[in-house]
Amino acid sequence: MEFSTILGAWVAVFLTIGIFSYLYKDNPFYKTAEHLFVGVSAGYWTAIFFWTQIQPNLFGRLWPATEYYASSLWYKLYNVFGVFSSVFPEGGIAKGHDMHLIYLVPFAMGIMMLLSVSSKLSWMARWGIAYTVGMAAGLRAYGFLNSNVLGQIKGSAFQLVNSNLPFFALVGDSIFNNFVILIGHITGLSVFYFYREHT
Amino acid sequence: MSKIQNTFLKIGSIDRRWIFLIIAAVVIVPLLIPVGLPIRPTDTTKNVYDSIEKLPVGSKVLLSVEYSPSTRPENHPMTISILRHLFKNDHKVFITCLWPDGQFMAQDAINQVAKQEFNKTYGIVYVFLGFRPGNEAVVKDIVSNLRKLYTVDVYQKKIDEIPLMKGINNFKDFDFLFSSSAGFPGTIEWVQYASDPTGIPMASGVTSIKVNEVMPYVQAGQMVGVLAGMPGAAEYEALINQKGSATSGMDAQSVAHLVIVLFIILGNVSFFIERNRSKKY
Amino acid sequence: MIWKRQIPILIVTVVGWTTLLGWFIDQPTIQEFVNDDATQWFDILASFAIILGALNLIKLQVQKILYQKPGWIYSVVAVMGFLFAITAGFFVKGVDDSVAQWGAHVTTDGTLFKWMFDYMFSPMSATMFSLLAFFVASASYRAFRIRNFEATLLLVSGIIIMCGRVPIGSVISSWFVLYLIVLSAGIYINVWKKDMKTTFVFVAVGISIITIAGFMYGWPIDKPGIFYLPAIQEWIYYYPNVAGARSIMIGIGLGIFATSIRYILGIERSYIGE
Amino acid sequence: MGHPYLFEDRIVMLITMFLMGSTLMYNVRYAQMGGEFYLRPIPGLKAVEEAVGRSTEMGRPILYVPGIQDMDQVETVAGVIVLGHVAKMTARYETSLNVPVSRSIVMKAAREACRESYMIEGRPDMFNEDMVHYLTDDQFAYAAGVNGIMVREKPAACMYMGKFYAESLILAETGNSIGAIQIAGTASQAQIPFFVTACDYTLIGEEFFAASAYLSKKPELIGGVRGQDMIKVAVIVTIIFSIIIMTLYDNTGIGFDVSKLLTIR
Repeated sequence: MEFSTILGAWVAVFLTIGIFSYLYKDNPFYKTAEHLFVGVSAGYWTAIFFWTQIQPNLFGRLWPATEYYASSLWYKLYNVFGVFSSVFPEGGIAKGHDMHLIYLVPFAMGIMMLLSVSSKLSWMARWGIAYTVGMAAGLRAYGFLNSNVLGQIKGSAFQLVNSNLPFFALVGDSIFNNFVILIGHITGLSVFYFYREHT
Repeated sequence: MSKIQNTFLKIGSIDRRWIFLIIAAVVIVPLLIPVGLPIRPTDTTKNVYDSIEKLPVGSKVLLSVEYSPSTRPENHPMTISILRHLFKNDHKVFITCLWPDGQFMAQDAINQVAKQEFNKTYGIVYVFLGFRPGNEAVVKDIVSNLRKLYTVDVYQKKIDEIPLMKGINNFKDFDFLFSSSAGFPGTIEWVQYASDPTGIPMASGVTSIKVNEVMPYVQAGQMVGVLAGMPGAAEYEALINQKGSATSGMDAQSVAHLVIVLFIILGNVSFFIERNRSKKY
Repeated sequence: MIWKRQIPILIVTVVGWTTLLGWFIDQPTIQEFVNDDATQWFDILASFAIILGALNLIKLQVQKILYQKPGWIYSVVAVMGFLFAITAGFFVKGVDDSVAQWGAHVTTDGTLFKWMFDYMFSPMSATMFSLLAFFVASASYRAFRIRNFEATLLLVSGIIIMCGRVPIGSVISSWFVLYLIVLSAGIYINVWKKDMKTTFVFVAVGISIITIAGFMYGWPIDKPGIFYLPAIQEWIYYYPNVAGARSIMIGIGLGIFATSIRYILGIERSYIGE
Repeated sequence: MGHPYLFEDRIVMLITMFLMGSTLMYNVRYAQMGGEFYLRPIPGLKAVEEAVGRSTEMGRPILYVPGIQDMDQVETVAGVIVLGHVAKMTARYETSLNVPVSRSIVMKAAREACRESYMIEGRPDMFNEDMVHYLTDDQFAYAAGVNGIMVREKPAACMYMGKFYAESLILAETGNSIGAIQIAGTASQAQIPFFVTACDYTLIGEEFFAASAYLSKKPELIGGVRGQDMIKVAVIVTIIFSIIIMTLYDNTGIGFDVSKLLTIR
């Protein structure tokens, strides 16, 4: 068996027992494992989000390989970045995009967010946060209203007179079960009613 | 009589670490010595099985994997069973992830089912598109223009060079969606931004804690069914009669649930004794 | 002041309205911007927000080390963990290009990044989550008490669901549940009436009726259905629970709709700390 | 009708959104122009005041956890508003307040809320920025960090107001093990059962939103609660109305297909 697997097994065992030891008492092994988890997960998320979105879909649109020609100023700048050859490979980024320089806008907003780490520039994060908050609001206003309000009204509505439904069935549709949902739903809604005293 | 009462009172105020020890023992023992209790599929699980069984051969199914190692015992057996069922019925499978860890979970499932068990060829029968960050915006991207979001698959191969991806432009090109999910983003976002706006039928496998939140969608017909936690996964394994880790986990969960019920009863007995005594004095 | 306040509010309102109207306007260029580029920008900014979170975290840990705040040793461990993950993510692939290019290395077997996921991130993440099983046990032991009617309803339905959802529930016969009900009712009558004779008569009659009915029907394990745990559990899940969850869901849905409208109209400005 | 630029089958949604949006805005405008609303007292808020009083008597700090999500979440916004109210009480009774947060933007908003409350109570000297301090973005690391604070400082009251996931029970169980009075408020449906079981008082879903509107006294929030009440009445009427039409349509053919109307593609 490879050395890396054996080493890995030992590391995994130490960390698992270290975290379980919290059940007995807070102790240095737990604190070590927990802080290691904090550091590793921060780096893990950074790497995954970079390699699945920023490199292919942002840099891939700014310096696509399909429109690479070394003499242009834009690609000369690219070659300067080429020092990090893993991120900026030779001849442009071949991820199936063509060039969209408008993507410099989200790139700039992203850089502003990173600069906001310093407390003096912390306001810079607001533009990026504002964009995500604005779009989330536009998506959620429709999504929640459609699926969580109208969809649920449709779910509670049923036919009072329905010959092919039994009056009572433990599992499966029945008049009784439809009424349980209707009455439960309406009384549930009136619990969250703030305009009049609860009697 | 008061001796019995005193014992119950002592049990009632037991140090919680004894409870931890008992729970650990009660979970480990059945895992080592399986009991093999009978699994009886419920309707919500059968609905998922029937809706996949009814799909015409060669349908295009989107399988979305959004869970992490923390809920793997509940979600992974669902992904494995659904993949087996889809490959057995000769469907085309497209795999996406809304969580970063989902990529590794999906890769494990592909190695086990697609490669070892069914030996399906990549790019012809299944394709693994991978993870993209953005939560509900990713679902919106897939619904409107998938090829703008995924220009390469998870192995960095161009989408245009993959034969199976020919003719796939957005969510409406799929015939069915199954989401194996553990939280946000997950099942609820797929209902709100994909299945409801397009009408493409969907089912989901969720952790036990999330079943309560998605059940109204199942009852309203916005989802065809749901696999509810590890019990749901074990039931699906019984339906495709191929036992897996969920079935073996059910013994441990059964005994653990019974022990917790016992704790609740003991806790209440000591609570009543305490209350009667405080009334007396 | 314009940079810090007016422009962010303008961004929220413009992007909010465009996304909201994007659901309704069927004009190709608007659809293309709203559905493709706008969501791509959202994904890119979500990635930068995660990296910002990581930088904030490391800034805090480094400050703790520099100022030797209590527990700074553990901050060294956190920073080492972070640097190790960044090395595995950007500098040391562990395999050559034929096995995995840069970008595909985050999922391919054999790379240093996959090693870190398999042997560090995965066990810690799973173990952290499994602590919950212990806390659920101790919480239910301490807190599931029959204090009032609602607490009793919570407790009884919780026990039915816990037993009904697992295979052991399908082995418990509905006749056993019937006997249990008679005995519990007997305890209640005894506490209420405080008269042994009444209790004895009630329990004796109850048990004999059930035993006679049992012999008549041949003790089928899952009949009568309303006392068979898996069936009761499924009924509770599918009907009363859906009604309750649905009313909470609509309430929260309206709350989110109202807040989203306030964001889009520029009334709500808490995201810029006001 | 052939509107060139409108998704025709989403007209029902457009009308619903317009009706609901204008109901909300009418009530917000009414409140902004000084209109008075009666809002029933919310039991959870009395529990918050009792908890602060108890901490003051015992001379121990209050721990306030505003959830683990960012300011784009409705519950985090409500959590910061309730924090402002709690900060007013801790300023008045001179009780120490500890607010560990999980997002840098939440730290900023929470600090502003606390500073403002201490100013209003005339105790700017008691306010110090480190009261609100950032721990980590990671879910379980944040839970572990907050547990560490609980075990070390032994607060008399723990308040969890915001969006929570699986870490809710780890916090509530540790809070119980140190004997603190615990009050929770969240709209995270999956965590409500855990808080109901482990805490002394829980504000469920909309009660939590209404509590934050009630405390903030902001017209747009109070108007919002009143508007949502009106919409809830409309939802109940729509359900009953749909049942009647559905029964009529399917048995006699009068009316229209309600479920097709409510299915918006």
